[in-house]
Amino acid sequence: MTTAETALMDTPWIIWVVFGPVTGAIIAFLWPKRASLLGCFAALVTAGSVLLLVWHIAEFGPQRYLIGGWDAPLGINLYIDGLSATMLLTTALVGAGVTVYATAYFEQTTETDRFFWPLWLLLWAAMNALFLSADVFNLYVTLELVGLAAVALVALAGSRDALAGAMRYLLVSLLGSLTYLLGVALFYGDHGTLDIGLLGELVTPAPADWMATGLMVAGLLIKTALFPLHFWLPPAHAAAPAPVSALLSALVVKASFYLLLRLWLEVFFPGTTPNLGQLIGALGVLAILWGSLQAFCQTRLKLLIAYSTVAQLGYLFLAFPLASTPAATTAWNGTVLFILSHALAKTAMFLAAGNVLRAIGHDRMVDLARGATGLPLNWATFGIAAISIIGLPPSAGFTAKWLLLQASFASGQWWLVIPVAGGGLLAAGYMFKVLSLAFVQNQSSTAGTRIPKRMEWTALGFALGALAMGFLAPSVLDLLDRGAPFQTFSPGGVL
Amino acid sequence: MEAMIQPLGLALDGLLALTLLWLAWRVLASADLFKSIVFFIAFGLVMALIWVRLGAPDVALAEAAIGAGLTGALFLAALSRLRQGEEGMANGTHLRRANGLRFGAQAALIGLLIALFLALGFALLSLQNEAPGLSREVADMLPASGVSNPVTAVLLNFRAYDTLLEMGVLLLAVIAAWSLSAAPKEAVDAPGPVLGGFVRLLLPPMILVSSYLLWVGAYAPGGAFQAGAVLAAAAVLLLLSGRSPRASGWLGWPLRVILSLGLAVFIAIGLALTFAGRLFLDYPPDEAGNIILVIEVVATVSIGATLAALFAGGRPQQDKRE
Amino acid sequence: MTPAILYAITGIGLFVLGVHALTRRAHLLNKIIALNIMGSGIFLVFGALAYRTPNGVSDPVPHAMVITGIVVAISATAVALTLMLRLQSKTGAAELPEQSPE
Amino acid sequence: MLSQIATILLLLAGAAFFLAGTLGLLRFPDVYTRLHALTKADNVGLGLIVLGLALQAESWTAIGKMTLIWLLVLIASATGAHLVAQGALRKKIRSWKP
Repeated sequence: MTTAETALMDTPWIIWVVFGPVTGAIIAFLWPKRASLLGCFAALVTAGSVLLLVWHIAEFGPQRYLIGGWDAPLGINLYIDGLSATMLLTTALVGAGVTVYATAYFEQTTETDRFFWPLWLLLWAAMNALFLSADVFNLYVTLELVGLAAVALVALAGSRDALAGAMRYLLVSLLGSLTYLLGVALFYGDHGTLDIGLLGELVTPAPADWMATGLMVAGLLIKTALFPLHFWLPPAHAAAPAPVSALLSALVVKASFYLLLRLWLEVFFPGTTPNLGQLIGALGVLAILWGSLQAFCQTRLKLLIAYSTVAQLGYLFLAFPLASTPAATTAWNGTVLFILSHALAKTAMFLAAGNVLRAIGHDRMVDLARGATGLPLNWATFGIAAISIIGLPPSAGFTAKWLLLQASFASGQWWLVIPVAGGGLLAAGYMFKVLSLAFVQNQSSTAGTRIPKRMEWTALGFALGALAMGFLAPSVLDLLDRGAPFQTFSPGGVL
Repeated sequence: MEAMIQPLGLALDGLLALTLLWLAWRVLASADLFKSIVFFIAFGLVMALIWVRLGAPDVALAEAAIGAGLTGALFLAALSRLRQGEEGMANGTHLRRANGLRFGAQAALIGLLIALFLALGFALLSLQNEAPGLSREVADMLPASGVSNPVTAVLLNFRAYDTLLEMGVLLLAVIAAWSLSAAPKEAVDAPGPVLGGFVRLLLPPMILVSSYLLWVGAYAPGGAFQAGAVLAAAAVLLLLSGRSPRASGWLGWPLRVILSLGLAVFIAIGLALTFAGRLFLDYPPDEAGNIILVIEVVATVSIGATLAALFAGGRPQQDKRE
Repeated sequence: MTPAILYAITGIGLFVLGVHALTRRAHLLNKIIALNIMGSGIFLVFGALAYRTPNGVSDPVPHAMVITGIVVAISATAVALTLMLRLQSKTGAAELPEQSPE
Repeated sequence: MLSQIATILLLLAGAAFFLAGTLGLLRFPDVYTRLHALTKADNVGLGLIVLGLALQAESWTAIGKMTLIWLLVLIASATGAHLVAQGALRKKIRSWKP
């Protein structure tokens, strides 16, 4: 191989994926005037190293990296497999697009807007670090980094609702992280190790391990805003600036779900989890119902989309009751594909809502029509994204729901059909409500302020991406099979 | 003699534990905010004493300096700014009733929490009475770590990645605080002769103690975080005595460089090692001690500046000319 | 009842007290102090369980984790206090405004 | 053996002074007299404790560190008392009249 290829091969992309954005954030913090330019360059470097890393995984399978040269019990390992690679890819995809959108959104930067770039790059680095780390205490530090950066980004909007939403989000996020940390303390007290792999082998159904599992699941459910614990999500996601709302709904909430999935499959003792799985599955169904109902009776567009996130998050938990059945692999594949499709579609929707907000100054749905004629491209984007949220055929949302349905039939838990299909109908309900309000009443349309073309095209790009992902699903599932913990999941045995 | 000491020790531990719980209850239940902050500082000091009883002098130093001292100073500063804000408004209501949970929900919550406490207590009692944890692995690898203080070895060599991310958390906190608000103008009048003299008298020894803690961290309790906290305390004293460096040119990019220096140098060293073909943060055994010292020196300066900037409460005002 | 278990139970006592105060007190400063108390409780559980080593020299890894945790706690507290003051300057009260009923 | 007895006596004396200081804090009527009780009694108490521990210290540097701690506490409590008293005056708290 040529020197370039060897250089390409053995540079530790796994390190650049985390410390590329951190270096970018430091430089953007030091040189605020050029922050958006530096932000774009850092985003390019990060997305590039993510693509090279994912290509490397696709070629050579999972990779383990010992930081500092110390192996598991003492040192911290980074471990990347199909699941981490897919999450990294989703973050890079959504992150790159939102970066382009943000350069236009924060065009006339006030002094505080310049802080968007270091905060966003630190958030990206923290999420990449979370997807790669295989050490439970290190995951606590990355969770804190993600939480603090997300809160600061929400508060960037500066309005009364944004500050109140950010404060509530911060308190709930810290409560979740501390509950998770107490679980880590119990696991370390019992087994004397922090590495996910080693913990998975040592876990027994002893009371201390059972309590630690319960605490960690509770902490992560708080941070993933599953149904009864979702109260903090809508105000925070709705009041944040448009690119931040997209990042929160598409990525930040999924980061803590990824961690719950990783621990569920590799650490928590399979014997103790089936009844916990049933409970979480039931909460998922309730989330779909409650989120959709709430979304339906919202009067403001961004709040509607935020409650739609609460509903769609319910889908992610439907696979937990199937975890110990032979059809678990297809169920988990469906769940991860759902994360990818929801990320793309929800980003498109929030960016479209941001365009509307920027153009006509408000997002009250009642008189959206006045702005509709001025933004045809925008509402087309909203329509295409709605296809994936509802789960109509060509989109990736449909493929994900189809996999979930297949798994539920194969494992005999046919009752899952009702939430999966019903959720789609309810989603159709509130989506068509928005589209009807936007198009049908054609009062006098006052032309809103011009918004930069980039903002509309990136939103459209995400919507089309959600559709295209439907066709690319097989390659995503192939990437997912690279040593993912649920590859050949036989209950009890962990690959 | 030995038989007599052991129960006495347990009695002392019991007393300390009860004091801690009583202080915590007073902090959380007292109506006046100032009173709860003062109890919180006392809580932090008793906690530091307990860390000494648990054989963790490094953590006792960190708890006293950061947990009780600087966090207490942050709370007091926030309270005074809160009161200034409230004078500006007519309806300064301190003690609005606790959020109105109906009696049923309140009882349910307390019941749930008691059940959680009992379950956790049962889980703790089920743990073995003797567990080596990772103490043996650390002891075996200590000679290769370049320092002889095991805690510093874990913090800066075995689990250096944690400390790196934690420096990231500190920088993120400063960026978040600066994005949220500008530093409120301290309405502090000229410092009296006593405070002015006190500050002038104490600054040199504080800087001396800070560098001593930094140096001794390699082989005895101490280290970058404790030294940084003492440095931050010196800066807080400066801010309190009204002689804050507002006019000087320090508040532009030089301050930003100092704030991000610790993290930048740490990452630069890590990446340089990868270019040299080694794993990230994999110090060559013979230079491990020197590399750790370099990282600690830069980290101390950065941590001191960061904690002081967090005490100031916002981005420096003087940034106008930028 | 060794000192380790005694302090560990004190730690979870602090955690539970903190959770109760976090949910019950209305003023934001009380909530932030409650979060600090919860953090101290968890660190105490770490330190107490580390004291159970056979040779009496306690396990240094939890000590490093606790020092990291203390620094993370003060960073989160500083951001929370700045956010509280900004919220007070905007809404006039250092409390979370009533959320629109769902 | 003599040094151990001397240490125990000094420590007890020091503890007695701390007790006196706390008693003063509880019993005295207003903030100014309480400041007196605290700063005076506790500093002397600490001095006696440092002296008692110095007898057991294994090296001169340890003794040096302990005396440095004692001096710093002296200065800090004096400045603290001054600032509290100044604050109380600014809030126009009148001193207690019998």
